[in-house]
Amino acid sequence: MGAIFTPGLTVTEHHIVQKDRRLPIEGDVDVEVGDVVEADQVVARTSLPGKVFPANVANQLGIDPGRLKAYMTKDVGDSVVKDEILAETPGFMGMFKSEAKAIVTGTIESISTVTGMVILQAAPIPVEVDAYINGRVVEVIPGEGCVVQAPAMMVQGIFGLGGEVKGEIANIEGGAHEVLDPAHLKADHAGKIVVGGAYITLKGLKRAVELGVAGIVTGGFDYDDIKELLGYEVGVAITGGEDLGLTLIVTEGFGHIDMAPATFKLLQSKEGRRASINGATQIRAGVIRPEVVITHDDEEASAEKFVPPEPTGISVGDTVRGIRAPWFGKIGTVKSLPVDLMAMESETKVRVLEVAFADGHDAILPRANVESIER
Amino acid sequence: MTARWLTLLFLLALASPAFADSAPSDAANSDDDDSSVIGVGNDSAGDDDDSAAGLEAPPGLMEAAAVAEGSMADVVKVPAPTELTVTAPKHNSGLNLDLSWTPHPDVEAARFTVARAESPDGPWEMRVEDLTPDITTYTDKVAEDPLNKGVRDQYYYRVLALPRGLRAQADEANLTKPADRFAFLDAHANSTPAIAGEPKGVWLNTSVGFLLMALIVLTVGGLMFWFTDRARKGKEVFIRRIPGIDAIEEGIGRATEMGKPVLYVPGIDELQDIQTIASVLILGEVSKKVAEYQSDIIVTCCIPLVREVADEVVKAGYYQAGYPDAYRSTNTRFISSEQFAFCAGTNGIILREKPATNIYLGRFFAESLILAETGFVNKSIQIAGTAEATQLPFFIAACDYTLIGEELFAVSAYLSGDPRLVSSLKASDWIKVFCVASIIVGTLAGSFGMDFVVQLFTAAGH
Amino acid sequence: MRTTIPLVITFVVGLIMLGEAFIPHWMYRIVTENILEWGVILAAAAFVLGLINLIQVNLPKVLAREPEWGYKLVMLVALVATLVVGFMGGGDRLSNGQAYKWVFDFVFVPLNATMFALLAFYIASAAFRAFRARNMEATVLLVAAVVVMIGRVPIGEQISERLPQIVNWLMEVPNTAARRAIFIGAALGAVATGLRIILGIERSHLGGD
Amino acid sequence: MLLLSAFEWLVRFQHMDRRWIFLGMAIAIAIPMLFPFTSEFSVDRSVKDAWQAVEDLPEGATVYISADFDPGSRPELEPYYRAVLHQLFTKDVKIVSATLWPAAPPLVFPIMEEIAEVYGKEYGTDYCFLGFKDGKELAIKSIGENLPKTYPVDFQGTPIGDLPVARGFKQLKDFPLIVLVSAGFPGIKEYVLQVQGQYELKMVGAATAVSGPDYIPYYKAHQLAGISSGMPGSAQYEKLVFLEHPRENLVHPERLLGIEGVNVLNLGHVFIVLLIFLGNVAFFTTRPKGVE
Amino acid sequence: MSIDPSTIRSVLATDCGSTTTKAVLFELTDDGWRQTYRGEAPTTVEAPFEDVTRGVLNAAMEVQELSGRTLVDGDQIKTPDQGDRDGVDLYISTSSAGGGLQLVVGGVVRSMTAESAMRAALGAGAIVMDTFATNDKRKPHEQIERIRQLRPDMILLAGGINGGTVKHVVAIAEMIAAARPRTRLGGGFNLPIIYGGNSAVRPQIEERLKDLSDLSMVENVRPIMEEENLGPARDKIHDLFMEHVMAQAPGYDKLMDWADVPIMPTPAAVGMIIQTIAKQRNINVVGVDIGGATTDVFSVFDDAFNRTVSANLGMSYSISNVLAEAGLESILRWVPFPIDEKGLRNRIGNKMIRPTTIPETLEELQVEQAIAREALRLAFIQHKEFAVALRGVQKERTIADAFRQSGSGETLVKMLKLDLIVGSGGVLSHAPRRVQSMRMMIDSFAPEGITDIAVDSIFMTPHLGVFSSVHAEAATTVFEKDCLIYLGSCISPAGEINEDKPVMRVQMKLPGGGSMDETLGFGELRLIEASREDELKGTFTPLQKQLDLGAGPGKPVQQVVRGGVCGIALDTRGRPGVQVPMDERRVPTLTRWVEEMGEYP
Repeated sequence: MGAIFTPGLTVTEHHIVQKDRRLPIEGDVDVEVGDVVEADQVVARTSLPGKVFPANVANQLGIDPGRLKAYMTKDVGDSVVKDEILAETPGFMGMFKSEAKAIVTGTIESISTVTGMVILQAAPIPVEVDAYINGRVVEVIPGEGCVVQAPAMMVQGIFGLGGEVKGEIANIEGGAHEVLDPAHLKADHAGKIVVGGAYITLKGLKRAVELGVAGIVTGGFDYDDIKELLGYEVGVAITGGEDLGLTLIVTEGFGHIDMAPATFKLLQSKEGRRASINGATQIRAGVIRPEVVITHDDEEASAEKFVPPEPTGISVGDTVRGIRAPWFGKIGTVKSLPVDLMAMESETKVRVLEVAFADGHDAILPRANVESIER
Repeated sequence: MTARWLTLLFLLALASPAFADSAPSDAANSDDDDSSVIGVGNDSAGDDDDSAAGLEAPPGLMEAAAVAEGSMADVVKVPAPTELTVTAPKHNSGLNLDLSWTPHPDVEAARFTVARAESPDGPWEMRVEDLTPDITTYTDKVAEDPLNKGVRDQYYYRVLALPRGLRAQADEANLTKPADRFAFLDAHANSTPAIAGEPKGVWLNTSVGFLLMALIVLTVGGLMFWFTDRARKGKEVFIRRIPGIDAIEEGIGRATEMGKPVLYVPGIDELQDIQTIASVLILGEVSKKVAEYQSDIIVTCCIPLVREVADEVVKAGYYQAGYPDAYRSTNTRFISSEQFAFCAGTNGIILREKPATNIYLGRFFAESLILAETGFVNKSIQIAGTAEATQLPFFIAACDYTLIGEELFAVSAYLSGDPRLVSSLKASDWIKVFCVASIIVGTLAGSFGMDFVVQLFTAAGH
Repeated sequence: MRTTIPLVITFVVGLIMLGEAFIPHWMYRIVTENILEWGVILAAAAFVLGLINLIQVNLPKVLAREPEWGYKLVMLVALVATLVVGFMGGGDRLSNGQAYKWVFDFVFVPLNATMFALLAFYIASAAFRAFRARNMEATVLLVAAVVVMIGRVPIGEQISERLPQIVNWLMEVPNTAARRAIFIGAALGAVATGLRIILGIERSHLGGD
Repeated sequence: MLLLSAFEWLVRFQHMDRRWIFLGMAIAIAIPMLFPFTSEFSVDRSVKDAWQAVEDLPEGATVYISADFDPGSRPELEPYYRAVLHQLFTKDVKIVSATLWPAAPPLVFPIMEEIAEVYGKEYGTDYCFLGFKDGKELAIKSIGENLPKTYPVDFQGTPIGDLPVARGFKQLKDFPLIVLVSAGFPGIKEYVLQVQGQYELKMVGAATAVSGPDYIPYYKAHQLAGISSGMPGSAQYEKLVFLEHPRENLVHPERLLGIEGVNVLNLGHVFIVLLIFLGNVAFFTTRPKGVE
Repeated sequence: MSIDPSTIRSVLATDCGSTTTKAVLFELTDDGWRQTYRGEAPTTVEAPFEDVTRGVLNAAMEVQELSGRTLVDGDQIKTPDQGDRDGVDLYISTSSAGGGLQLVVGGVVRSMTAESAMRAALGAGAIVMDTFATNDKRKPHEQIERIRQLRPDMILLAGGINGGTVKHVVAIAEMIAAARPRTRLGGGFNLPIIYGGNSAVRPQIEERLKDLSDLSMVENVRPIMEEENLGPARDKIHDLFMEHVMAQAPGYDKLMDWADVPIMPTPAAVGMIIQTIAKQRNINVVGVDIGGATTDVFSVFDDAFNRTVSANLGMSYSISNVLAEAGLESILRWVPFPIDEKGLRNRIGNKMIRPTTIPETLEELQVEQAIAREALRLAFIQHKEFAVALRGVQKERTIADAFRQSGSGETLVKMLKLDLIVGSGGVLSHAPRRVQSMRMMIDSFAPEGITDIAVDSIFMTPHLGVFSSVHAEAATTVFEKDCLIYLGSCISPAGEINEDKPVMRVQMKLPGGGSMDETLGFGELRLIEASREDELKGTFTPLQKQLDLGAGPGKPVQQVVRGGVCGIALDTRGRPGVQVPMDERRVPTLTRWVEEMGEYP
């Protein structure tokens, strides 16, 4: 076997990006195959069922649940307004009358003669899904959503926090090894996506939130800071829903690591361009990595659904990055792919590859400990 | 294991005869040793005033006495007692005076009568007519209705030595009115001179024993605050797990699964009994849990007032749990204030409504086993708790879990999980340590003849 | 507010009653006696509430012919009957021939005695079930129990002259010791419970906070 | 096969229907009632002390009796109550009595009346019954402090001042001896706690077998001059009053219920002990290995 | 489908995990049943392949290449065995791909019927996403919101004993109905709901849930308070797993077609083999499978089987969660060298985001194994808390209980009664030195008394589990011969140790004739080399009277002990948890233990 399957990150100027835009539940799709869509354009919409409010009406009336139906003034499916009377007992000569009122505005979902519960459902909550990127609709999944495709610059990060945002790319001064601290952030960064450096300090991040920065893309930050920021530890790398105030994308990993030069260069060149970024990360089978997408709006987007080639794995000559100590973050090219298992310092026997690192060193390391950088 | 045997040994030590006999024995004698003596009658004065006192009786009474005079032939006066003292008890309400006298050595079996007057000249009022010769002290209450009638600064007392047969003659003469009677008796008996006594009300009891008691109360309170404060600061308070208390929640769960109610019996004593109070407190927590499980709780009460309070507590529990609508007033029931009728009624509920869990917490008597056995037959989980030592064996034999003595008072703290309550348990634990230490010290001191230590504690008991 | 007022009342009254132990003066006593008297009156008044509760619980069930309503009916009839009989006869109620005495002698006495007598049977069955020498402590308890049971009745004395003495020792030494331990613990628990209520730390009865 | 069935029988025995036990108990109790026999027993020190305290009373003294029992505890306490009444009346001691148990009056007063009649004693002058007072501990406190205020009238409504026997007694302290016949709460314990210590009263009592052990500490601490507990105590008291030290004016009752009862108790106890023994034998021969 | 075990000579078993598909070949050789070859390939459930069978075929191809036996025939597994190493007689498989079987359970009381339902679900190999109960402290509307979010594969609803509560069960059913839950994988299917509660409530349940879901009824999981009846619910979950969950995952229809017996959820298969071994040898067993995302613990104590899934304790995806739950301090106590704390956190974080990496340096390995200890320890604690006796049971008390009224819900996992611990999962099965696995298990499980320790050599317990359902005898033979590698036994006294006094005296024959008689103090860890074949007679005496080696406190134990590939470990480092000094003595102490065991180079 000449190639190995190793997870890689896409960092490329030219990529055909496909985005699934799906509703959480069934709804209406507003677009058709072939439509050209803008990033902010709504492509599908639906209503989530409203919150449900159960109330024990039988107990409120002080009656046996079995007789509840007899006293209900409303039936299943009726809509009620808050404080409207749902049920009442006739009482005795005007006394001992009791009644139960609706606690929310909504419709009656069910009436139980066993538990005495009346379940009210509040008004539905509308949900809309936008196109996220500028592009063309290449597929419609009826009732669920569509696939938007566009040629674009694509940079995948390794870990992110926060969801989808869109904004202009703003680079900070200094190179790929710059530490992003509050001093780098300016008021006009508000609403933008700030790219920079090897590491962002907690203070820097807090400052960015204060300023209203939309997103940050950087090399690394401290694992400890997550807890500081969110109030809880992220024990399992499934993110995207954090309420952080901005979206953070880390391209290299935890700790102080320079952003890979290629990544840095690519983003640097996009100053002022509008990007769509998403911090959602899911490191499980079916991995999702955070991403920065800048569509090439001047290019003609194909209406044909692009079928990506099967991953080929790493071959000799590919650029790879070490992803575990002692080669963490170092970049080199694959020199050879020995077949035999080899014992590492830890005595673990693994498949290895030989890498010529950029600084001139050659090393043999486990194949699992590199990732290919796709260009 | 070791701890258990140590406890046993300790208990044995506790029961050792030395301790048993020395502890609260009749050592109260020392209490009034240095009491201020207000008036002391001496022998000679007594003799002198003997007849004078009698003669000075008001004229009206003299007439009454004269009526009975006719049949007075063979009554021979006996000498009056000597050394009458009238003192205000040391730490007193200000309404009592202690009288003490010595019977005259020449007479053997005289009966004594005590009389009181507001001035040395009378009018005299008979306080007690017939005291047997072995009684030589008397505590008089100087005023029945002090608020309206007031208390005087001084009262005068005389003690009469009645000759044998005098009372019978008074009876024969049909002297039923106390004033007439006294006039008659006074006329035919020797009396001590009038001795004055000043009742002295005290606002603060400063005897050693009471100070000790106050100290204990203050220490418990202080420790409680200290531990509470620690709890507030986040210091974890470790408390031994009591399975019986954990079982309460389990029992509620069982009842829920079985679709049956929980039965709660808060004992059969009055509301003011501390066990009933503790039980009602627990009921609050239990009903909260029951409400959380959306189950039912039946409370049966033997005392109407307890029912009223229990009902409120259950209602509050449901309210707290957020299910005020699930509360039903008719589930808190007064059965009967007659012990066994109550017992039979509760048994009826056990057999008919088949509660899955029976909780008996509070003060129980003979009905304990009858309830618990009926519950056992009904296959209920039963949790009992009482500080009534006589009923503990029955509960232990027939119930799944039994809370012994003080555990009962810890339950509400456990169930609520409130750190402030839990920390108060810690406080009473420390007092217990103090008690154990005092017992050991007391026992040792008693064994080596150092009585003052024992007396210190005896005083506290009175 | 809902809990504050009761807490204040509890604190004030509790403190006053606690003070009784330390302040002997009669003027103070008048205050505490009055409070106690209110308590007694309250308790007596609650009997009326108890009666109402009894009727509230039972009468609707009889009227609605709920399952086992017969028992409730018997209860209600007995309640009314006893009440009527109790008012009859005045001070002479206790004399033979009076209805109240009759009810007492021929209804109450046998019923009450029966309930109490049940104990003998229940003790037998509970003892049979519970007394198993499954471990060291249980064995000690079991032996002690048997000795006391036999030693307390004449047969014990016929078995051995020493038995009653052993029983007396058991009752007076280990038994008393254990009881004292329970007393002391319970008394402290009672003090702590009392203080908790007075100080407002305990408020389960008010529905917590 | 036989062994197996024996094993099974033992297993079943451990979980037998408790009604069999009830039946056995009933038989054990019925035998001595149907075929009375006598058995020898000696008198405990505490019972003797209780008896002695009454004996020591001077002639003509007045005692206070609190008769706090109900029909349930009647078998245990009535023999004592009767015996002590016999003892008091033969000694010409007068009696003021009352009760804190609502169910007691119809029970205790007729007995007192009956025995008084035997000795020709008169209500009001030789004995009186003040009736029931509610309030439990509070009532005891109140009696201790002021008897006439607590009981302004007797059970029939006669003012206490019109009862010569009670005349002149203001407090419990005025009585040379207090006799408590107590089936539980309120009873001996409450009397000791509420008034004994405070007034240094001399008290003797009779308690049920269940609560008897509760009062041993008081007896040991001399807070109770003597105590008779349960049926055996009653029987021993009867023995002292009627058999060992009969006063010449004693009128022997037809039956001595305590002494009869103790025989019932005899067999009852033996039955329970037998049950426990058999239960353990069955348990240990059938328990699976490894079970504690 | 009935298969005659005697006709089978070769079996191909695959386990489709969430990342890799492992194929194992069992053959009837001259030496009896053996596991012969093994291969693996990435799982192909997700895009771009979206067909699980591709991964299966890739893995089978690897076995084919290694064994020379033809296994793949075009796009098919070749069955039956044509003879001459052509095809296999039986193809079987397990699966945990796509996150395994995810269930939501509901019951009335959390610690009673809800727990019984949970036990049934876990026993069936499911991951329980959430448990709903009347007393779970959530208001009904919160429960409804949560059910809407969860999207489980199915719901198991229990509650009430037979003839018990109606109200509560109906309330939960109504709540589920109001949530209108949907399946995880979408599609036009109704969510399968299994009702195993109070049988008297069936009509009401039907009325409320029938139209919304694919409702099936099973016998009550808790017919009376005193008993559980989990079998029917478990079987139903398996059936529905096949019918619904599997049928919807890409490629599974084909796989189901290939497989000769129903595909089992991986954990259910592991549970099966653990139960089989415990039953056959009449011992108490604890099994653990530590994976990347989850750690499964299985136990069989006195025939009571329990399984727990610690969903967020794993060595890669959830490694940061181990750090979060155990705390840095707890992990540090196993790291035998000084380490910068912030650096350690970042390292763990990086492992989380790059879960497939392999520790290359020794330090990395040591850190990883330190984390593994904590993951195992925490998972075992969770297991002990779950594997408890039934709650809510009336007890017949005797006076013997007066002094110790033991509460209910005591754990069934009694360490002193444990005979065998079996570890599996990458970090244990693939540790460079076996003794590392042994120490990890001793440290994390803290076995008491005398306990055998073994690992699954190459993670084939799932395969054997499903194989045992066809041919139990063959499966246990392979389990003993090829799967289970006995590392040795651990001898450790239970009870709190007085650190200043001698702890244990060991008098024992040594392999090769010699003997030892030594007294161990506190904090010692010794390894005596002995193989599984050595049967060494020994007397082990606890020297402090509270310490227990299995014969009761303070009593000596005379027993034959056996070693394994590592030997016999004598451990006096404290129980119930190993005590590690956290001051400057930490590194020297840990180094001493490492050297004594010969753990690291």
